Amino acid sequence: MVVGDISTGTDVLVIGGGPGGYVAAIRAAQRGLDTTLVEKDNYGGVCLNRGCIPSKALITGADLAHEAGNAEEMGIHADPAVDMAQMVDWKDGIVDQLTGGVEKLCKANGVNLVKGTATFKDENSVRVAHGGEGQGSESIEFDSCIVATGSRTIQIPNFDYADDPVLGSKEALDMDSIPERLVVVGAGYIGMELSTVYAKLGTEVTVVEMLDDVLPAYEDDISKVVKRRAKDLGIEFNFGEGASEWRESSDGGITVVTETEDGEESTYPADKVLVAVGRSPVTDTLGLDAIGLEPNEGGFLETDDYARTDIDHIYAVGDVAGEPMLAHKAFKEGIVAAEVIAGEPAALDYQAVPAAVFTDPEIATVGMTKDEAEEAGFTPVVGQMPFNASGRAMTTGHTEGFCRIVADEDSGFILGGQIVGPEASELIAELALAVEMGATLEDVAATIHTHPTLAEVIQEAAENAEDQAIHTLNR
Amino acid sequence: MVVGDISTGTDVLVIGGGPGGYVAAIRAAQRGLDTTLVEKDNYGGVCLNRGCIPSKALITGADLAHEAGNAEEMGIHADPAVDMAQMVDWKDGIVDQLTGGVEKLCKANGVNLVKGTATFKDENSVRVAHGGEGQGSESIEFDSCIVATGSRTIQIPNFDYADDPVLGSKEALDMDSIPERLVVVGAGYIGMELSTVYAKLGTEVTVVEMLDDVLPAYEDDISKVVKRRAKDLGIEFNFGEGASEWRESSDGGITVVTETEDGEESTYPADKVLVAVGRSPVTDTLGLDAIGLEPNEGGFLETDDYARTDIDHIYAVGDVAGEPMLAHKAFKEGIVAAEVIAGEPAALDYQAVPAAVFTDPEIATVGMTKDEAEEAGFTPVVGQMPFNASGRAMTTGHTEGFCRIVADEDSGFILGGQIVGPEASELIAELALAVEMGATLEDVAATIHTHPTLAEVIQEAAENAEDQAIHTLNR
Amino acid sequence: QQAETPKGRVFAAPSARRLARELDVDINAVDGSGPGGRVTDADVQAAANGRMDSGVEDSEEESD
Ligand SMILES: Cc1cc2nc3c(=O)[nH]c(=O)nc-3n(C[C@H](O)[C@H](O)[C@H](O)COP(=O)(O)OP(=O)(O)OC[C@H]3O[C@@H](n4cnc5c(N)ncnc54)[C@H](O)[C@@H]3O)c2cc1C
Ligand SMILES: Cc1cc2nc3c(=O)[nH]c(=O)nc-3n(C[C@H](O)[C@H](O)[C@H](O)COP(=O)(O)OP(=O)(O)OC[C@H]3O[C@@H](n4cnc5c(N)ncnc54)[C@H](O)[C@@H]3O)c2cc1C
Repeated sequence: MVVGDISTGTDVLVIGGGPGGYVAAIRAAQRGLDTTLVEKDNYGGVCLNRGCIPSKALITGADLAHEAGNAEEMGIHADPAVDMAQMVDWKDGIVDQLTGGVEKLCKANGVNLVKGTATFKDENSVRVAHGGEGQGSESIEFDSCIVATGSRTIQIPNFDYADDPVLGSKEALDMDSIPERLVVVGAGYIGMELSTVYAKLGTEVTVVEMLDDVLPAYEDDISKVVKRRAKDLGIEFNFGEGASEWRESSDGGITVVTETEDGEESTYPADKVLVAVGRSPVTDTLGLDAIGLEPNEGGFLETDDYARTDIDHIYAVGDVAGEPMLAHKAFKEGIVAAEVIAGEPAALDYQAVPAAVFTDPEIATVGMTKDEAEEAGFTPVVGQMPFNASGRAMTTGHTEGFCRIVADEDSGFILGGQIVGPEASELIAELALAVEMGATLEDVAATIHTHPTLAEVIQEAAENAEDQAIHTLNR
Repeated sequence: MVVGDISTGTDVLVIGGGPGGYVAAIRAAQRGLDTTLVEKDNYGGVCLNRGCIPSKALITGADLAHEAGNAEEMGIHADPAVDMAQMVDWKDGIVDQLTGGVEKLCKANGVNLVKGTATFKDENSVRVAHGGEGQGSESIEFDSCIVATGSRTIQIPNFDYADDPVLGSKEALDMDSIPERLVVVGAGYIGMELSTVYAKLGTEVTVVEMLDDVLPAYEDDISKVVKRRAKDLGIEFNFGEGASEWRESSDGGITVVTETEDGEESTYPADKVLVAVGRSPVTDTLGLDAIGLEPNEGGFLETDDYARTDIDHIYAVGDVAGEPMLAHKAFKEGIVAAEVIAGEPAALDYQAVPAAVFTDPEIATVGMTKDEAEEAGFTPVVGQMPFNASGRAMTTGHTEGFCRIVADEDSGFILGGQIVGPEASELIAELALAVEMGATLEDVAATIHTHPTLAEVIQEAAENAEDQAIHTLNR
Repeated sequence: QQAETPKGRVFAAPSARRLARELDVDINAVDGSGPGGRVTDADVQAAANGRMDSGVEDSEEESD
């Protein structure tokens, strides 16, 4: 449909083929709108190519190798050897299958696919540079536009990802061998997930973090469980230090230099250094000036309940549209933007965005914490169940952590939940449905849960909040 | 409180300390009723001692050993050796911890514990024989009684569990070495779970089944997934044959003889034979004659919506009270019986009892199948999502199976769901809540599901039922 | 206007069903105002109140 250098038109133009963009494009096309998706790189964005999927593949692989090598108590004696290049190949095969799948789904739904980098010409057209020599460019006019340009890794001074020993998350997912010593800068979720992967593969991991704890987005009793286990895996933590530079060392490795707020220096020997200090939205390469749209302080495009920017027919979804920067939030916003454009009564009216961290054990949360519930004016009641009282958890050998449910004391409505423990990322789905549906503690407690399953902790936590628990003593 | 040979009294007498009984006793005591629990054996019943928990422990262990030994594609090279005696020791440790926990919970809640076998003297008292020589007996009078005597393994002619090569499920969970060749009689869930364990540990497993398929309680497209994988694991199936006898063979092993309906014989060489043809309720040793209570044709005690038998103040819960013979159904009935006795408005008004089979992959179901929905007068609409389209499933290397949701076309109410695939037993919890709450397809589809998780298949199946799927083509 | 629910399925949360038992309301006979016709706590409460109201009006009828 779209031919080089000739200006073409489309109902809906989507910029960026990550989770936000491809989902928006498919839904718009499903609604009968002529839809064009411009992507400069691989389909699937960060999530499929160098984020969610590759990280979870390596986490699973490292976990299996580590579990099998540490199961003597279960009667399993093994000394697994890991071929990192092969593990990465396996991961790449999954990525290829999924990115190919996204392209196929777009085509099957009738989305026009254009390869190139889009920049705004004016409020109703973009220029797409096809990149590569002699590839030229084209103009595309649109009635509505969905910006889904995502985010990129933040870089810190003196740590250039182009230099071999310096890794971003992308490079850390593409290693051909297991480093002996790794310094990880940043103890947020990406840093903690990747530290765990390499610690399980046998790397000596040292984490350096400016703040005074791991995973600052989570409550202390939750991050503590993950930190304790990380230490058991041999990970060393150094808080209150920021990485200032690295230099080559005489042993063929490198030395990473850190500094406290007071200017006190420390040095850590390593073979590689992974910088995982956060991500920032991609708005600088879009030519936003041409349409007079300005990102907010954080660099994000602000949107309303319909995913619309300040310009009514221009929408923004996914990482570029603000926190939480998560693939499933991008999915939701993509769907809503497309449906709003199609004239449907859609809105971003969800109650909660669940979030998971795939550390060991996993963390998953949805809705409000107890403190948040108090701040919001509720009188929260809390119920808790430790995994070490769960029969199923015992049979898997993973009994760290707990499930907590936060509810409104008067009405019993479930306001949120926090899980740290085995399969937390899967278990949170039931609580997300409970929060979204306005379920009460009684509703969850009265629902029969299969025995023996980890999900029973959710029922038991609800019962505990009601002083009705059987398998733990009540509060 | 209760002293030998002197008749004592209690508000609530519970006979049997399995999942039905101990839960009923704890809840009755929590309600302030003077409660006495009589158990002749270990606390926790079949479930903790020789059912749910030990089987799941060995399933997890065998699975880990097998996974680690078959992950070359992931870059993991290992050749795990399994010390069966050690694995069984580990399992026993879990069982001890859990049964000890049940005893502690009973005591902490103030339940009077009495060791012995109870038989009815009349409608308001039992005799408890303490067993063991010189242990004597006592009488206990009660206002209300809850019968929770559970079920036992069915025995077939010529296969005596007392003979060494003949195993029941109990014995199969207590082996000190891995048999080279095992014939399994019965392809129900217990037979299939244990066949999978031993096949993964390296045993040559041959399954003999009278009917013409595995897992007859499940729909064909579901059992097919499990059968296909079982065959990949090397399990051989022989349908339409019943085991008629076994004899010792010259190679030091045994020969298992089977017969078709037409009397055609086959023989299978083996080292052990596991008989797993079902379970029957325990009502014969209770002295039911003394109170004029008669089991139904299946041997079960019939109960009403309040777990009451024909005698108003005598209740029955768990396996002895009928199908489904599952621990979590026993929990629910135990709770309801205790609350009804305490005068609360409790009833067995649940919509669905979820069920899981811990084969490879797992099966889990809740509520109605499409056929059942039709029979019940609904116009069902069905949505499906295969695990091979799930990114998370791909990263775990387990992509067999699918998730199906059955809903009422007019209202959108979710009537049931069937999952065969990785972690099905955990994933079903969300669908159970949906069924119990009267959630609609839209409720589940609109709930944000964490990416990347297996639970996304539930959302996608709901979307598929509504012709709104993104990651699969719609129906 | 309550569509006939086939075979004993009730579309109401467990908490609403318990409330119905507590208030002695037959939940199968309650009109649902929730999505798809789901019976809510408020519907059960209204049915109980309605019965009380009519109970006051037709107090003789109640005497069985
Ligand atoms: C290591 C790691 C692990 C993660 N794990 C998880 C996780 O487990 N769960 C989770 O929910 N999230 C996770 N995330 C975050 C997740 O990847 C992002 O939230 C998600 O990818 C955001 O989707 P998006 O569509 O907004 O943007 P992106 O995925 O960033 O996609 C944007 C796309 O737009 C293209 N683009 C940009 N500008 C232009 C332009 N001008 N013209 C054309 N194309 C353009 C880019 O090439 C890119 O393909 C992880 C991230 C990382 C880095
Ligand atoms: C191998 C196997 C695997 C299983 N896996 C699962 C599973 O994964 N999930 C699931 O839900 N279910 C499973 N089950 C079924 C589950 O074990 C039963 O449904 C459950 O144990 C029933 O609980 P109950 O309380 O009714 O009876 P039981 O657990 O059978 O307990 C009855 C108790 O009563 C005692 N008793 C009996 N008569 C007397 C008497 N006269 N006086 C005193 N005490 C008496 C017995 O000693 C026993 O302790 C499995 C069963 C087996 C055999």
